[in-house]
Amino acid sequence: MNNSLPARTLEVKNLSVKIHTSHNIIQAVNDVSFNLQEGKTLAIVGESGSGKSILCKSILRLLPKSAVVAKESRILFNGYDDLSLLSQKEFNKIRGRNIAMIFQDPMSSLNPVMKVGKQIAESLLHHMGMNRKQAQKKVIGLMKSMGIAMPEQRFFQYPHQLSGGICQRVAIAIALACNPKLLIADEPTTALDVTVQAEILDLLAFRQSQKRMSMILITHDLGVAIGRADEIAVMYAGKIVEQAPAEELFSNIRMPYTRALMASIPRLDNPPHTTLACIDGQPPNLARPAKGCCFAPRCSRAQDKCIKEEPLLRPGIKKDHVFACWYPIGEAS
Amino acid sequence: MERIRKRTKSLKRILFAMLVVGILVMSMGISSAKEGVPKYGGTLRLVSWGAAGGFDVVKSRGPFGLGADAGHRVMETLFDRGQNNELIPVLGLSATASADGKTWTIKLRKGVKFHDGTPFNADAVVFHWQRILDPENRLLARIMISPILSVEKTGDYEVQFLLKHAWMPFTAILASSSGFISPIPSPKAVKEGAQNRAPVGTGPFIFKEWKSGDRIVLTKNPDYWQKGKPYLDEVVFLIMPDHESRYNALVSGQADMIITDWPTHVEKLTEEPDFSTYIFNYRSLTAMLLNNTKPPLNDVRVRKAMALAWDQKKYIKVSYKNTTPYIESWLGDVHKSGNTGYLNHDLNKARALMAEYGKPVELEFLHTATARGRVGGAIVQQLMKEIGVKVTPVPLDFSTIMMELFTGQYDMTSWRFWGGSDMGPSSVASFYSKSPLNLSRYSSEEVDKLLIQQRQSTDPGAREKILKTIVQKVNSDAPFIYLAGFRQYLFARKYVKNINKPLPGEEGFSGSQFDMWLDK
Amino acid sequence: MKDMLLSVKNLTVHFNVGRRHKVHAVSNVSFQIQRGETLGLVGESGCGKTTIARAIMQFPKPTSGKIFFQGEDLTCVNNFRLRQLRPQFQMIFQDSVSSLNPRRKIINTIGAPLKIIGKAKKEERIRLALKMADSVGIDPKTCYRRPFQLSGGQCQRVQIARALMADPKLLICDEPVSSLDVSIQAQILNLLETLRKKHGLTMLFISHDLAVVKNVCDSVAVMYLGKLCEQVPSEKLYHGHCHPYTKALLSAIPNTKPRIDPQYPLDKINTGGMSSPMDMTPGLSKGCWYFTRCSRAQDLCVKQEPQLSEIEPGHNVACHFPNN
Amino acid sequence: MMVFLGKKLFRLIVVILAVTAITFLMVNFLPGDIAITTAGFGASLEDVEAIREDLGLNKNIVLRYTLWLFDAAQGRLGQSFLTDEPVLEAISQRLPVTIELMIISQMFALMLAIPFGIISAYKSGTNIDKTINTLAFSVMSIPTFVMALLLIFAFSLKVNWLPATGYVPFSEGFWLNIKSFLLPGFSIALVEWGYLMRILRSDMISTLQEDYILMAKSKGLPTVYILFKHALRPSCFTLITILGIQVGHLIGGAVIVENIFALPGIGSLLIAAIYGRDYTVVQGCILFITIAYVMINFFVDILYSILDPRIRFQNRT
Amino acid sequence: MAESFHKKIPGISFWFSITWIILVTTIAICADFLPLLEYDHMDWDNPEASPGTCVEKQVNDNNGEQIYQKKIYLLGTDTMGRDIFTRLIFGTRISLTIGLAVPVIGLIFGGIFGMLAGFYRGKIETVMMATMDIILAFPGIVLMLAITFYLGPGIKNLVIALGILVIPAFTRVARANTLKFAQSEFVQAARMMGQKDVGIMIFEILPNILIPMAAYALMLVGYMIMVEGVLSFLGLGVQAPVPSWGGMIADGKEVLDQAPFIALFPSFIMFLTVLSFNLMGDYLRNLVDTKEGQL
Repeated sequence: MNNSLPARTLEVKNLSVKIHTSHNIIQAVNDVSFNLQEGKTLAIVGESGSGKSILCKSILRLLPKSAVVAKESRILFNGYDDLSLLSQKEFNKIRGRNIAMIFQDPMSSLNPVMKVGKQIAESLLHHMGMNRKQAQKKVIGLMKSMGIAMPEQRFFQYPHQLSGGICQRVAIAIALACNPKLLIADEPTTALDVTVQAEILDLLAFRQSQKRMSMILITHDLGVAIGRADEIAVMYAGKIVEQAPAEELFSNIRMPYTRALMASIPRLDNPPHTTLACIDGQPPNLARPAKGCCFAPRCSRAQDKCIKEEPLLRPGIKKDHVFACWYPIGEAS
Repeated sequence: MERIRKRTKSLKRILFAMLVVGILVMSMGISSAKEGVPKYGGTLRLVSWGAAGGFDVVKSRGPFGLGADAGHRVMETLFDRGQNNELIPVLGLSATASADGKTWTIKLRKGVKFHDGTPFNADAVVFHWQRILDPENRLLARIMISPILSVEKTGDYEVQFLLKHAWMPFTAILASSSGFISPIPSPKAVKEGAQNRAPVGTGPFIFKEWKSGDRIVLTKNPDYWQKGKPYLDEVVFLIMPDHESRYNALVSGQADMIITDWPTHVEKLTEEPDFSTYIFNYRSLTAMLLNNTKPPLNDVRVRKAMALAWDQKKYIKVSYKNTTPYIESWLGDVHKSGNTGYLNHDLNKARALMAEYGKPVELEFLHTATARGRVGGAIVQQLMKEIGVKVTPVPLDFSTIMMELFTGQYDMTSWRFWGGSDMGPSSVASFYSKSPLNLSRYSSEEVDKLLIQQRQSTDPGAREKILKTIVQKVNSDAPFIYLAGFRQYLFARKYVKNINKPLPGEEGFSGSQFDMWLDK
Repeated sequence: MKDMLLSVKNLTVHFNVGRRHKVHAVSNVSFQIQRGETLGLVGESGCGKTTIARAIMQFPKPTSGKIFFQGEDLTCVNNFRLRQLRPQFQMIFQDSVSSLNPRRKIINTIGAPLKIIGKAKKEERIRLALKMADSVGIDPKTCYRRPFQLSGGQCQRVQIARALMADPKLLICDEPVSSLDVSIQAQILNLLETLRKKHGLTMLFISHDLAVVKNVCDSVAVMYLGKLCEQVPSEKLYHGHCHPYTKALLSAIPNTKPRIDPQYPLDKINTGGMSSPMDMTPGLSKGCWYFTRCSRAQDLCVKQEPQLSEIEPGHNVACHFPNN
Repeated sequence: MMVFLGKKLFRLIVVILAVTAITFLMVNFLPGDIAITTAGFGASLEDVEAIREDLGLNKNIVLRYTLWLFDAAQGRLGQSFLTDEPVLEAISQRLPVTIELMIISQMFALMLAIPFGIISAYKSGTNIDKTINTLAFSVMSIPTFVMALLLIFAFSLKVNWLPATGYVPFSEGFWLNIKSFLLPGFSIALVEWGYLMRILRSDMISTLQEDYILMAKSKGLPTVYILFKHALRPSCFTLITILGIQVGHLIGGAVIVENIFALPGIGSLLIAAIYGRDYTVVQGCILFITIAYVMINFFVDILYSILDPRIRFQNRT
Repeated sequence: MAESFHKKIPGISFWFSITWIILVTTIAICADFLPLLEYDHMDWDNPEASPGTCVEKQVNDNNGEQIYQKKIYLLGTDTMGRDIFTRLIFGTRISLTIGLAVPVIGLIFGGIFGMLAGFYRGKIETVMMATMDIILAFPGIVLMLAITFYLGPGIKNLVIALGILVIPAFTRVARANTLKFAQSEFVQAARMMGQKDVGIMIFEILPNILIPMAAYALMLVGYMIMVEGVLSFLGLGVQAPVPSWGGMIADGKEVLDQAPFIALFPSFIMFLTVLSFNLMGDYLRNLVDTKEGQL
């Protein structure tokens, strides 16, 4: 390894996931590769069904049984060469200890019949070899640092007694209990109110900078991604179609899909009754992948080549800005 | 449900108890072969059917199968029956009749104590009998002992019975092992009102506990007046209404001894070398009662035709696997010699009679809702179809059947006639036109006359002749149809020694004879 | 006098929780919607937006207050009249899939209002339903499927078609796009805009997303804990709002502002003191309910509840210290 | 909580009153009565009438029910018409048998149902799941009495490991007592476990789809730990409900098993009493069975709130 | 619920079940027209004949001439010499009648009660559920006995008694499902369009609760067939000599050692039928809730 390069926390290579339903096979994630450097945040942006959630769950082996990860997929994490080669037992040592995850709906991601304190303590008991007392002490400290008021009382409460925002803080406390190297946040704010969303994102950012933790932030909101991430990957139909540092992407969108997505967001500075620029048609059917570019049927810039040939990710003018488009914006078509 | 069938039996057993009268005919006797030296100790587990209804003769509404067996181990009668009619002294030492046969003097055994410590004497006997005879007490069986007028104490250990007229069955009543008329209970326990649930007597075993529907447990009486007896430490009477359970209990070793009449089990167990078999010949029979007063069964042709249509042999083969006797007379298989006038299976004759009658016949056959009841119903229906009688089997519970019988609304139903060592009183009960027990409501002046004749007769030979005449007459009138004879079997493990052989006409073990031991 | 299609006066809705507890889901809310106008209703979850929508639909009937629809008070009319009136005001639900009967074909769902009104025969119904389906962008093939075979966007179109079948004057949209993807959301919003113009609809548009509301509505009403804080014309929303809560909502919208300062102070993270309608006790309701979270709060705010008052035509604020 | 208890108590009383009243009415309208059953033959119609009077059967039915209720409230259930046995004593002898049978059978059923339910939910869709389910459906399709006969045939008559029939009281030895309940317990459990397992499986599968299971998994907890500590408790509510109903029914309805295995339980007592029109015993049994049923369901409700804090806290407000 | 209807492809067990159920039902309906022996005819000479026994017999025909009659006892004869095969086929009628009629009673009454209780809540629900509690608390066997004693034995009364006993369970299923749907948005939508309560129950709720209820009913069909067996075993079944599977098993259990086939054939047929209905019910239930563990 070249020492001058920053350390890579995670390297995903050629990850493909297929989901078997009773009558067809869905190519949920299609040949995705990316790197994540230590202390950095990668935002994965996409609409529902674009495979972003499946992608992250496959890193943590949280996929349903009907999902199959392709053999050639490689997930390289820190000291461990290839996560997919580990046995379930070995993998359990990494899960929760080195890689943690938080989920979209904080209310449903906490066990309703278990005290929240115990739920946080579980991973400490499991990974850090603490006893009950130590764990409880640590948990209360942890809860406090997550901005939960009165942690001593909250410790003994059940999730249904807490508000959504506090639940998500508990979930973050669970994830961060063992100081993981990588945090995967799967739409952590979608289910929350607008006012709370910002607070949660701020909290995550703060903890991340404190612990030099890497983070994968999954979101459908391009705005959030650009504000909160170092690097952004846009997914469409199971593929990464564009990837670039946040500022670069914001100022210089190359992929027509990304631009259309951006344009269809209602903006505060629009006048009332504005007709939004929208992407026509329906999202692609992943069970029957098209031959060419998957966005071609909905793309205003599409030409014959787009339908016939699949574009591969390629860098444009800037090396760290890659996109999968035959006729990107900003290039003569 | 198995239980109703047993209840049926149990209630019939009351009837039986009332009908028992004793001219002691040949008995199978106690086996003469010695079974070795008696061994002391051990618990005998005996399984039987039915429930017990209590041990107080007045309060209990009849001792049923198991209750009677258990009760007779606790309470003793004045006499036992021997093999040749003779009375064997138990609590009584001798019974002598006056010349006119109306007064009986009975000497009692001295030095016997009840289990509660009170002494057995003339007071105890008189107390018991006066209680029975007191009309206020409404003893259910009182009509059966109606010739007895009173009992009086004539000495500390002597009592006198006064009768209305000379009555042959009297000694049999004294030695009866059915019901609780003859066993003498402790007056103290009776007065305290405890007798019904916890009997106290003079017997070889002391009552320990009774769990209704489960078991009655008796333990050895160490102060029994017959020194050296009993051999067993404890007897457990287990109540199992289901014949399958009884069989399983014996085979799997839960019980040492069972009583059953279930043909498949009888077949299986008889072949097994591990068990000893004994037969209870009750001289009783199952019959199909026909309601003689209700059309069309009031027509003798229809009744006769149906009797002719009944194929007893086939029924015994199919339903009993030939484990029960074929009978031609309600006097039982013992009396079958000579012409009984039994209407043998003859379809042609039966059809002819039906043709003569000329009207379609449709009847309801009430049977208990049990496996055997169902089988009976199916067979009756099948056989009657042959002569064009349409029978609908109606499964009912016993209570309902009883009510139908009581009110005389039934067409036909199956019934068990209980035999006894003397069939005289049961004949009166079953065929006398005014008898409440004449369930088929049979009425014949000739038979009525003959019945009274036999009752007053004191000559056994002449009486036997009259009874046979009655049989012939009744058989030709067909007030009911003989379905089959009745027989029960006792199976015991081989280590149960010296099993008291049942006497004919008696139910269960007779009297105080219970001298078994275990040789394990 | 302007032509008010809907006029809500002093609307209050209480729910009983348990034996003694009451939740003041909506307290004393008044607003009006002119014919042809679209009013947006914004607020956090649990602030009573949906309850208002349902109260207007008389499901359940409000605890107190009056709702005038075309001059008729819906809270007073009898059930028969109410059923007669119902087709004229229709509602679109947030969860488009569950608002369609899963056992019924799309075509029948769209035609259902006609069946209930009992206007048209079956053939006629199908013809009209197909026509309506076409106008909301559902192809006829889809019409013979069942809801679970459709995507969320399509279901939302079906819902809109069904509501329009009754030929309503007023359309209440309860978060119609919040569960949809951005690209589909834009499609639906555009569709609603088109239909509004075509049918001359008056709309009450409920959303938690200020940006969406601003794009769709003529006027925006902001709610907090069952009360109206501010009602402001859309074009003034961004720059002309007065209530601190409106400001908080606007500032919470994630946008392209730079990353957070690593030295972010911990004590600022505090939603622990946030009030929920469940916590509101009658004693507290004396003052301003936003008091606990307000940066501008002063003694007066604790003592006295601010009333909604008009500061400009079409712009009402309920705050003692509005900015500007 | 007091309100909750009060409500439950009220309901309990209503159910008990209704059930006993219906029974009273029903048994009284059956053809045939205790007087005829007990009179026997040789009894005249006057005798029957006298017995009726003795037993108080001539009185108005409402009055009789009220009297019974009044006595029952004071713990006086009377005596059996047929055996003179005090009803309370008869029941107190039979009830332990039934309860022991119930406990043992349900224990077996749960011991089979819980592990299999969890495995089959965890492995849902696999061959293991299919095998377990086929097995469950197969045993569910065997009537209890056939199962009982098969078990007796196999374990008692062929190999003689266990007693075929009969009840050994506790006093005669703990092990002997337990042994006499093994076969009856199994014949109930074997038929029932499939049903319980299917219920647990179905709830467990939906629990396993919950996000908090994913969360637990993402913490790196071992699978077995997750299954038992996280998934089992929220999945067993239906199971407990069904178990409550089942147990309630077993108290009065294990007649077949009691019959085949000659267990002196309360079910067979009740049946015998109905056949004999032994009113006092019928009423006493029904009273106890109803109380037991209602109490069990009451405990199930309490169990709910122990297992599910959401219900617990809801009750408190 | 979504995607479920086209997701499930019926497996072998489904086809097995449906084939068996159709076969059994057809046989039950057509039993009279099939070339069978009489179900109540007793061949006295051949009780407990083993399966496949062939009997030739001299009988008088109507004209008094002697003819030879040939009979094959395909599955042997029972203890009374009746043809098991014929009895099995006729027994199908009883088992199916009870198995189907009882759940239908429960389905109709329980459905109505449960829907009303779940839809209106409040007092109606309290009263209805209390009534159901009473039925549930009532020992079923007592009701069975009372009805057979009072109304007399027979399949009709059996069906009535069992029907009453299964109503509470259906009421619960119906109520639980109604509760789920009564608050759902499509019901609200219908109401907001001006639909009346009755209309909502019939057009909106009923179609949705029908499948879970039918699934439960199918499960119950199997159970009821077993219950008929149990009752026959207790002697409360149909009148002799009408055959029913339960009665045949009860008859055959006595000779389990010597002639096991007498109890075995009806047991097996009952087993297959109950299993088929159970599997069908399960299949239907799966349509309602498709679930897959993700652990």
